[in-house]
Amino acid sequence: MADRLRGLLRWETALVLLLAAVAIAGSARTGGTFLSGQNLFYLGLDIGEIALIALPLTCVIVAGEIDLSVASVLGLSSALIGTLWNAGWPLEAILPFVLVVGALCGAVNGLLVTSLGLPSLAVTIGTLALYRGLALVLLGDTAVADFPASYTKFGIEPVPGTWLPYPILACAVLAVIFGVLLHASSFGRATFAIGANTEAARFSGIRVKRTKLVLFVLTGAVAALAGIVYTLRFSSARADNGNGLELAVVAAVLLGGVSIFGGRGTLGGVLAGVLLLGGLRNLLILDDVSTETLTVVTGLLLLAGVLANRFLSSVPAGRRQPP
Amino acid sequence: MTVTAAPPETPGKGNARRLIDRAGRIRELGIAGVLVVVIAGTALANPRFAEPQSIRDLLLNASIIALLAVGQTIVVITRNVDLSVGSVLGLSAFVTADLAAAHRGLPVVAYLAIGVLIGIACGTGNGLVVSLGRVPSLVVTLGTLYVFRGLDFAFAHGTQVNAAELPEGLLSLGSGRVLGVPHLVLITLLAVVVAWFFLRSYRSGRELYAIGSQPEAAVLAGIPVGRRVFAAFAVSGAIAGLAGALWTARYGTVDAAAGTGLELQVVAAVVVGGVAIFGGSGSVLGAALGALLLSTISGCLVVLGVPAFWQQAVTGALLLAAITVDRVVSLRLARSLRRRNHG
Amino acid sequence: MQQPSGNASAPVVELRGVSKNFGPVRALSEVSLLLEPGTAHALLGENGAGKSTLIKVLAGVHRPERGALLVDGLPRRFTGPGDARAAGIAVIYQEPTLFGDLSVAENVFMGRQPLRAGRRIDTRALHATVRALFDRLGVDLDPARPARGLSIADQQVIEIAKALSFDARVIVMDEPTAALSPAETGRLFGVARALLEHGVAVLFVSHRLDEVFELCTRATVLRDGELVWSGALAGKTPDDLVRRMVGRALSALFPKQDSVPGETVLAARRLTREGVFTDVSFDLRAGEIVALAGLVGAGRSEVARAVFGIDRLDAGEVRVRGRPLPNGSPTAAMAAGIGFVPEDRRQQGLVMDASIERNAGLASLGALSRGGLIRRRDERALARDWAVKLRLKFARLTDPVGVLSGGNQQKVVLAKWLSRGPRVLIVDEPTRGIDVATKAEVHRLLSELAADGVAVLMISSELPEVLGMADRVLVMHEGRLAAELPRAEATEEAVALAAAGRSA
Amino acid sequence: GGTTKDSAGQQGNQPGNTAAANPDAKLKTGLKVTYLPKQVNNPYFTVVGKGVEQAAAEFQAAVKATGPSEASAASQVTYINTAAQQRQDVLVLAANDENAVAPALKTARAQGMKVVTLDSDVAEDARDVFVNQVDSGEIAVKQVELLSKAIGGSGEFAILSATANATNQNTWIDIMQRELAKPEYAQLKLVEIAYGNDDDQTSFQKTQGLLQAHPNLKGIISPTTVGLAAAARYLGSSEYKGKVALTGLGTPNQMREYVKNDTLTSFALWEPAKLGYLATYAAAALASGQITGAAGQKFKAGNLGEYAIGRSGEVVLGPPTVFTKDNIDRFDF
Ligand SMILES: Nc1ncnc2c1ncn2[C@@H]1O[C@H](COP(=O)(O)OP(=O)(O)OP(=O)(O)O)[C@@H](O)[C@H]1O
Ligand SMILES: Nc1ncnc2c1ncn2[C@@H]1O[C@H](COP(=O)(O)OP(=O)(O)OP(=O)(O)O)[C@@H](O)[C@H]1O
Ligand SMILES: [Mg+2]
Ligand SMILES: [Mg+2]
Repeated sequence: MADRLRGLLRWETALVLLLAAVAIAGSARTGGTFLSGQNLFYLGLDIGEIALIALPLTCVIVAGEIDLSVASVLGLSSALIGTLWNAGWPLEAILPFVLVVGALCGAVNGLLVTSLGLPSLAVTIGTLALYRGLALVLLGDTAVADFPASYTKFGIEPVPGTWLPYPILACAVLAVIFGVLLHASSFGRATFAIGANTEAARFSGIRVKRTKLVLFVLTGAVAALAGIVYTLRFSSARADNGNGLELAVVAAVLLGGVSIFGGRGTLGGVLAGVLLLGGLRNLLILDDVSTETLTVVTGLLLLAGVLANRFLSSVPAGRRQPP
Repeated sequence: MTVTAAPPETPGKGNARRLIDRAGRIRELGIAGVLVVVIAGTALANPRFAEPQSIRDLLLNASIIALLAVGQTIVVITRNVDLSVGSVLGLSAFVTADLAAAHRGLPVVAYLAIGVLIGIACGTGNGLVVSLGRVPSLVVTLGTLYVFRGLDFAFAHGTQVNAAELPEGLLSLGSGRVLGVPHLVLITLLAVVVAWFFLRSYRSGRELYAIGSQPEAAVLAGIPVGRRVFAAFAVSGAIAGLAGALWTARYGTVDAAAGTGLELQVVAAVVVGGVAIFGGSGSVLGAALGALLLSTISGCLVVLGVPAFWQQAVTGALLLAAITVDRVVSLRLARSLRRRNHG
Repeated sequence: MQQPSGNASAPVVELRGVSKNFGPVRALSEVSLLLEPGTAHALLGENGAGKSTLIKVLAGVHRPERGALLVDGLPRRFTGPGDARAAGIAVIYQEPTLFGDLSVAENVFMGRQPLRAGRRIDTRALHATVRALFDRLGVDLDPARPARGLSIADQQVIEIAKALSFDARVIVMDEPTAALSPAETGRLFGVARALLEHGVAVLFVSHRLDEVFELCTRATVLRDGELVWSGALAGKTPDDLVRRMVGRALSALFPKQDSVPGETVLAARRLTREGVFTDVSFDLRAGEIVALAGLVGAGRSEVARAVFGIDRLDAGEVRVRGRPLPNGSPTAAMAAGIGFVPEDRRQQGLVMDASIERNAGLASLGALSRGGLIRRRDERALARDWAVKLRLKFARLTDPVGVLSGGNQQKVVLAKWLSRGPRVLIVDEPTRGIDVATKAEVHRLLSELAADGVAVLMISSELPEVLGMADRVLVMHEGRLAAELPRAEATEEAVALAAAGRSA
Repeated sequence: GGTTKDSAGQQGNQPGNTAAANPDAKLKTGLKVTYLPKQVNNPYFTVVGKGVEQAAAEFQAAVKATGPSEASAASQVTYINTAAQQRQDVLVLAANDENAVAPALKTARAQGMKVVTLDSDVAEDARDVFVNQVDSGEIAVKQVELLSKAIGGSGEFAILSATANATNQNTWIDIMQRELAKPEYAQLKLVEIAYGNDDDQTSFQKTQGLLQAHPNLKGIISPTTVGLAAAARYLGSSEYKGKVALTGLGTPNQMREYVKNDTLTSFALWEPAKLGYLATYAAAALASGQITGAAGQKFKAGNLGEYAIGRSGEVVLGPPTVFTKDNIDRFDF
């Protein structure tokens, strides 16, 4: 019984309660607009890319690494779509190709981290510049916008009969896959062990390098997918798409209760974190709160989250072991 | 170790020891070497690059990032990180400019003091949350990155302070020089030397390394971990605040966006400078050199006529190359150390 | 602050009715303890009895919920390790806690480095002082080398040097000898006796009772956090103490069953890792326990790590049942049936934040999952079975292993590997920090495994363990195999000689 | 097969401005106006916003100034959607990306919102009217003329632009390059186009790089206020001061010092507040039914007088002002 109660006393629970509070306050303050189908559709579109990238990134952070290059991979895939489209490729070929390139970008990150043992923070700051740079090389200052409406209309139309945007649908499918992968599979067990104590994981016969490599590749591929979503829903392929998005994604993951040192976190918490950040932002904008306040609130939420997370967790101190 | 009461120093181990001692210096020398190669190579292609004005520009461009890298190093050594430096700089730059425009008559030191005080206030906030809340600094400073920038936005309210409004004294600090060396470069140099000396030769400096190397052991060793980490953040804040005031002096035109995104550049400089991102080792000298190297590289790319669209990609590739080479060298070193160990 | 104690036999430090709980766990309840100058006092108890907790109360790490701590007869409240140190109490913790990036000398004197003009650190004086300290311990360690990469034993030595450097009035040692070989232990005791003569009070924890009788004159026994006995050791036998610790008598300690060695399971040929070990060859046969003996730092752990694939070999080859193992792949070694209990449970053996059951199942992820998905019921069953077999003391299987006592943590590491049913089991100091009762249990297990045809390679610094358990003893000296002694020839003297590199 | 650029073909027909305009309709009061700059905290757009507010005050409209804190391509979409949900009557915006905001604008227009762009346009079918600060040709030609005069008609020069994607910058640069083909500029040679990203520090460093990369550089055109200020500051404090000419677009307040100390002799700009003022009047005229955005329609823009809508729904503010030492003290923005 006490066990049950203690189990409930978690950050994830607090997040869900906060979400509910935002929803109630939101519909009260905006006279229902906040929870209207149309607004939820916009909200879903707004958080789509962040939610997508947050899924694999959560796994990477749980494994004790980080990937700051995700937004650049998004930009690179956007630029690539534009370039290939201009070159006359059919979209049906471009999209899978872009996913492969995204996976390759992830593989480069992963190989630098695993085979050379470089810290991922440093590596992905480097590839953040590199991939964004390659995007600029590809597309320069031009924008490609003449994508067929059949491919771009999901940016303005929900799934028929609902208010669900298509990217959220994709995200939900991926969330189930990543949830099972992280929380129910032996791969996930290995991921947690690596994040909490890499050496012990290696001594347990876990293939540390391979696991990390797979996670980076997945992150790259999903970031490229987010790039596809971004490009098509705005119908605009540009090299600077998604600039600076990496901090927003990392913030959402951390708000979701994932330990930056690895070894702890849940995918559900992260999704709640994404929703909370996006929902609050949407609400504040709808409520005509100034951009300054919006920025401050985002930061304070992150601070409050990490502090609350610490005081709610019953795990003893001394878990500051880095990866 | 062996059990026999052997003489305290065997020649093989003395060797190994010297090797390690040198490893740190080798790293700094390595960066300095690369720097020389880069400059010399570029100067070959374009002789103008080696002229005093150009060298001065290189140093000047690096000085603010290098200054921030000094503060960042102090934090990173303790196994923490301060991502809010860009926002602190922005806030300090704008407030300093705003106050300077309103009170033009004060001595220049007063303007710098304003910047430093703002920085200390921000750094103290970071330090308090990190050390009292015992929460990861990356998350905390990612949060305050937004908070401080938001305050900056609120304070600036979409306006801008122009060079024409600023006192002459402040501006001449930004553009003036002593014996041909710009003031900003001198200030940065001073900060590097002081921090280097402190971290190397003082108990509290060594304690910062100890904390970063093994936080739990530091507690058991009786080190006031919370206080030291707090102080590290306060210093980093103060330095970022000073950098903000210098930013105002140098650029003259300041709006709320000053220093946006600088944090990643600073972290990159620190990493290239050989400071371990997970604490415990590295020097401010290396970090400052790292900053100089990165800004020199981007300067060179312009001079060498690398097309604008290629510059960022090349910078990224070079950054990766730098940390890779550093890693390979230190692996080699570790291996030769192991071999000598039993020699 | 430090007043000279007027009366030579008045207690320097006293605990009165101290209690400490960790959530529902009562680690200490109403424990009292007296430490007198010039007296070595042993603190005994099974794993998890509360010894380390008591020591951490003395050290100012834990604040007790009830009870008083008196220094020189005056009640004191320690708010942190610094206070205890200021009161003259130096502590050697059970788990070495070093700064890997800093030099050995700085590790010893962190925060107390000798200064010169301008309050700058005097590096030369620092190194000289540390070297003198090491000389006193008869240890050859370079004060200027970084602490990273030192073996557990060397780390322990640094911890000891640290405690000695304080000129403390009370030295508390929590299992300082667990990682040491007899020779080093002897030297440590020599130093300790000299300190005792100077009126220092010593509190000593060890699971090796012979050491207790060698050094100490008084003892306190804890069981489940309660004080069960305290008094003079004179006239007591080890069995008396064991009965008090365990609450029952114990039978023979080393019940090695005889078994007939079968075919060769693992063959190591000319293994070399430059600078660490050279040209090491040996065979392991089914049903055989082979001990790898040697002085600390001889390279035994390194050989084991390389065989298991943690480190890469520079030359040589390991074959399991005739099939060569790929170099540097623990996964392949495990697939070939090798299990490896590493020496450093905190860094290598366990994921401290993860629960007992997850740790126990960590090496068996494949067996515990179907179609890539973990079957939690199997995982829990595995952990529960082995917790019973190894007499693990725990509150819930979902608790993080980090809250277990040192010995109980070691049991979880054993469970993790034994549950895999390995064909070849390498154990590196398997009973380090394990109490007598459980040690017997572990030995029985190893011996049963051998009887079932498992080939066991046992690294141990405890000579009685080596002699009692091994069918064959390999002795290493400075990175080379110095001798191979069959059970009949393996005497204490022969092993010690070979280890010192003085015999054929 | 597959969906390729060719098979997709032309799409997005012009939603013709078919509704009839009533030039005599009264200007509505109490309109709800959203002003959406490229990014808030951009001083230039703050000044533009002043004009928006001034105009709005004149016909009792309620203005909401809002927007993203970073000028990225898609960051404005959220704000457009929000304005649509808040049932705002008109939206006055400066687009970060001409395409990314188009779908959202179309949705908003379908719900009855009038959209006026200023400074940077969007796809033509996504807005009603575009208020251009100057005629693109005119401002580009002007800058080339100023530069040519400053360096005596011959020599190498470079352009320091904003971001590589900035629509108006690229239009101007195109026109400048065409202008250079004329015989009178045969001696002028454009050696490089650099991008300072509308970031002060980057622009500063790019200026420096230009001077090192091109030893014979005689002049720089920076058609962006951030770039011009940064370039002036670099030149002013270097040994190139007075040797390398500078011109471009800048605000008098920022450039006053440099004009006075002879770092540069002249530069040009329109008055940003007037731009906001005109755009807001155009928006109100749309919302009141006075115009529909078709070419040739006319409306009265407060104290600026009457304006006519030109080709593809474009309204031009007027010729740029050239600032020199003599007249600069008459301006304060
Ligand atoms: N930080 C902690 N949180 C929760 N429980 C703890 C903590 N530290 C110790 N315990 C519990 O307190 C009890 C006593 O542990 P302690 O470490 O004092 O045992 P010990 O006598 O030193 O054993 P060993 O011989 O194995 O080292 C154990 O049950 C242990 O699980
Ligand atoms: N990573 C490392 N880098 C450098 N030296 C090392 C490293 N690991 C171990 N050593 C050294 O290699 C030698 C062999 O160590 P090893 O741990 O194998 O000894 P051992 O015989 O197993 O002793 P122990 O009883 O301590 O386990 C020691 O001198 C040790 O200091
Ligand atoms: Mg213990
Ligand atoms: Mg060993």
